[in-house]
Amino acid sequence: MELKRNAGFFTALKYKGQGPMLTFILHRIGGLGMGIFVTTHILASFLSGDVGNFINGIYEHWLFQIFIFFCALFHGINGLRITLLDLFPSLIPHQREAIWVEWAVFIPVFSFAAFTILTTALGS
Amino acid sequence: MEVTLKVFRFNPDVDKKWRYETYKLEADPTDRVLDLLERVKGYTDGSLAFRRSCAHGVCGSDALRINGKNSLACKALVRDYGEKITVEPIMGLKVIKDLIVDMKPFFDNYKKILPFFINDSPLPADGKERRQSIEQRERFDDTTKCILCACCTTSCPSFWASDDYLGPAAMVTAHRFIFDSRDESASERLHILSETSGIARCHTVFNCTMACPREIQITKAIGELKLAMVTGNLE
Amino acid sequence: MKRTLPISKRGLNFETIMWFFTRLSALAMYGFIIIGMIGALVMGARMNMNFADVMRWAFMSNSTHVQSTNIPDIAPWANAFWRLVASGFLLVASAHGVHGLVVIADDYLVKPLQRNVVRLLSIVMLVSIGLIGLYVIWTA
Amino acid sequence: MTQNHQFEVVVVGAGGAGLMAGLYASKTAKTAVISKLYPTRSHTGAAQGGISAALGNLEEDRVEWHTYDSVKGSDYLGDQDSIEFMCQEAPQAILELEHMGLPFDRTPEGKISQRPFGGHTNNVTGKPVRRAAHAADRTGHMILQTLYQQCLKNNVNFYDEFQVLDLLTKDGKACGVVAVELATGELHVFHAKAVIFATGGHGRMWEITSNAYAYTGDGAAITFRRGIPLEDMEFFQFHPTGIYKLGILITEGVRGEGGILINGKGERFMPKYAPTVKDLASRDVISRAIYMEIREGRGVNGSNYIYLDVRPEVVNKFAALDGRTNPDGSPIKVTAEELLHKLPDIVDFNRVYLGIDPMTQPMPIQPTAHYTMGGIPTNRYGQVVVDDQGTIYPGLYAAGEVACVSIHGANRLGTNSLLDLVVFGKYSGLKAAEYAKSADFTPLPNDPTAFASQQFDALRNGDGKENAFDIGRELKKVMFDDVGVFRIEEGMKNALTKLAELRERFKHVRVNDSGKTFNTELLNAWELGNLLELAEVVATCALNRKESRGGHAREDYSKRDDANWLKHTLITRKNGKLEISYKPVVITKYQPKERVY
Repeated sequence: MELKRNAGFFTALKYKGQGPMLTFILHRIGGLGMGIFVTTHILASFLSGDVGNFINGIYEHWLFQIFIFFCALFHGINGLRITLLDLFPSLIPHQREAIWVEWAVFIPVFSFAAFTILTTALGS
Repeated sequence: MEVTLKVFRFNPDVDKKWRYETYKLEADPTDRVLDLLERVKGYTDGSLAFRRSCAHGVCGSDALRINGKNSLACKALVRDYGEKITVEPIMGLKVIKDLIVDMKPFFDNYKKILPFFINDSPLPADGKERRQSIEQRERFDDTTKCILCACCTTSCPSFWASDDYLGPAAMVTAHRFIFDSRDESASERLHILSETSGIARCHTVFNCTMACPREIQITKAIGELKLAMVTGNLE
Repeated sequence: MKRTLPISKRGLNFETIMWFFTRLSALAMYGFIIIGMIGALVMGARMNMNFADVMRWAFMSNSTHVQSTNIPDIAPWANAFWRLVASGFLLVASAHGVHGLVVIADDYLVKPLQRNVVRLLSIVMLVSIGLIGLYVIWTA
Repeated sequence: MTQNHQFEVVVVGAGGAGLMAGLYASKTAKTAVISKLYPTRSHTGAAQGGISAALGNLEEDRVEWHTYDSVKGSDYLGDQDSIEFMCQEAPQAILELEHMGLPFDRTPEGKISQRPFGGHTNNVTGKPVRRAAHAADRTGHMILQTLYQQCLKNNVNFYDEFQVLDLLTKDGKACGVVAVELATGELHVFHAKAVIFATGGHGRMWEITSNAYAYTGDGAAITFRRGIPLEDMEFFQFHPTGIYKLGILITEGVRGEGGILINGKGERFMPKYAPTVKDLASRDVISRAIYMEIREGRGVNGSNYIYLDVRPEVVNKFAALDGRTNPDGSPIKVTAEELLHKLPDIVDFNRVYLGIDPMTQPMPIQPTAHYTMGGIPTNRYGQVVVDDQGTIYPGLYAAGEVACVSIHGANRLGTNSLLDLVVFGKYSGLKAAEYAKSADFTPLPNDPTAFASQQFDALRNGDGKENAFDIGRELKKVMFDDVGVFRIEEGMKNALTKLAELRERFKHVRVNDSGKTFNTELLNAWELGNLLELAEVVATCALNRKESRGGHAREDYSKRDDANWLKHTLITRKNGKLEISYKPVVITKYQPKERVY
């Protein structure tokens, strides 16, 4: 009998897809992360009271804030790259450069924000 | 130089589970990975199974995953991969034996897209060729290069998730016909592409473009198809 | 001869329209965020709020997001315009996000029944997020 | 377990000829196409330069000129009635391909573009003429894809990855084939009224070759074992420009676009050998010229290769020197960008395999085994003809490289191979279907799989003293050294001795893989058996022909000898011995004369 298939979830992650595949995975993580955040946030605001405060306590933790800022910023910048390439396919041959630009924008902005969040959280 | 070749092995007649086998052999930097496999098969273990035919990158038989990335074994030179080379079958298709996978889902997807020229209008009155300008011919030149090796489709996360997905190769073929000024079935093909297992499953991961041994700008072709579906512009 | 297909022949179905919507809504959200940031600065955020608060406001222009800051008068931040902006952002973002989840699910689920269940759930989800969100925005 | 199938027409091989035959046969008859590869892997896809026809899209051209060029190219050994037929059919065949959607390159008016090619001339001026219709440098790829697509459109039954092992005959009629399904190892019997062989050539028996691994002469060997003769097997084309050591083809289109051959001293040498058309002479002429240069010590760095130079400045310089012009009369001025556009794959091969850019460096090349001129004798309708009387073997057809019509005679003209498979693929398909409509099924012989199983058993039961891979390497080496571009009696006798030894050693080969699923070891060994069989045939025919003609160049008989040798060779095996007989060449309009370019 033939082997069923050899592309389970973790095998798939091992494929050497380089830059764009990484951004794809991070884009999904970012989107899912924001989805979880927004849902819990709305629930918290809606419920308020003890339950609401408990949930608030989770996402106001600095670790969660860094995570959610990562999600939003990366998803946003990467999404803009995808949108531009999709609407102007003639730019697609320059996709490698597009990814460099993306990281060049993302890394400083995120570092700065993460630094601010950390100093605020650990300083107080 | 001495090369350590690690090869995915699975023989359905004997094995229950797949394994890797390691071979050490002398190789020139300009040797193809295919040459190494041939030598292993010739001298060490004749039961090693893989497909190959033209051996210079135009027939598309020997699509394999080499050091983690899809490529044709006959276009992969030892000097580009170094002393440790891992060869595995392409992902997302059933492994029949060693490096040979079941290509049926791949070709089934290809056939779904009406992969043939359709023009039922009468021929030109003189019986000669249908005229086409140099620019019109150039429009779909890139996607005529496809050799159906499956490097692209089997590097696509959407295809790994489910082999119902048409896959990049089928879309490259769709592009080749949709943007051919002589073809008349663009609309039918766009409708096939618009199905849920169609072009919506492309998430611009670019694995296909980077795996393509013919250097087709696959993601660009797919992008043009997506835009054509919205704007209707086939120029 | 120009080759352009009429609308009915382009394969414009739910998938295609949502693909396009996802791109447009991404751009729209950038628009909302920029409007939110400029608005906040016009209303005096430069002196009374830190950057994180501005961002929080820009991502959702709900007055509860500025309550804890030094803004002296919260009224301009809670007028109908900003509530409309917030509502717009909410609807666009939730449609964008919920469809994103559907896209991920569609990658893995291929049976029509599975897909229909996911679509049904997504509509329930979208409606409930919308209703709850609108309730919070307009009552806060 | 053996499975049985019944079809009116069975096509063996799915390259250009097989697909064309399958496409046309399937229009009226129930047809199956059996192929050991997926059809799109066939070697037609490797053809680069173009397909010729006197369309005259860019300048004046005539069917008669094409005919004459082909006759002259064949060194007068081609059958002229068949050549006339093919050249007559050519323009229609190409238009038909265009109507099937083949994306030819275009002229500014939107017509099919054409380029010059070796041996194609204007018969009045003697200058090269633009006759090769092309799609960049991947014309064969486009033909293969287009035909496969059209077959899908017409719902042709494909049996992909089925290796045909044996031809079934009864009462002097073909009645089917036996094939093994690679994926399961099971034997299948295909019962048919008509069988078309379109399995390609046997170029894998030479060390340096442009041919695919699959090119092991299966069809010719199968029919030969069943007593069908082979024609003109001594004639094999060595293409002058293969990538050094690898043999990968550099299309003649490179020289069509103005590329120049340069020896180790940096000189252009072709004017010495072909004063008129120079670098666009026929393939055999150029291959020999390269060998002469190398032999006289003018190879690059004293080694056995020379340069093909297509750098734009070189192309422009020599175009001006030769006085070649564009169709409108303006001087030729090419840029790297234009060349890149016209020869993308060549640039790619050089980059991948040699790490050089042909736009800035010359390419190291050497002659490479390329095309089988001989094969299963047929008439112009693809019907197999078993003797010099034109006796047809009922139900058996052949087309493409495996067939010998004979169009190519002693040397094939560049681009005529693609034309051959399109034209004769089509007619064999039509004729086979027509025959199938008029004939009944011949009953299958008793135990149809016996001979095939016996061949496999022999490979499984050897004592394992010998290694098949080594035998294959030695075969290729001896064939390239002794039955290659230049041949001499002593060498060929040596080759025959060596081949006998190899055949003996082959009996000791044992296939270790005992599995059924994709037992490629078994199949490779079986293919090697075919090559050994045919190598002996080639060497025997070559030793027998005591003259030099086209692709068959002998040092001990360096002149063409029309008095004694203007005839086709037929070879069969009777009681284990090879027997040679002859068949006259059909000459209509063009009397043999000296061949100069």
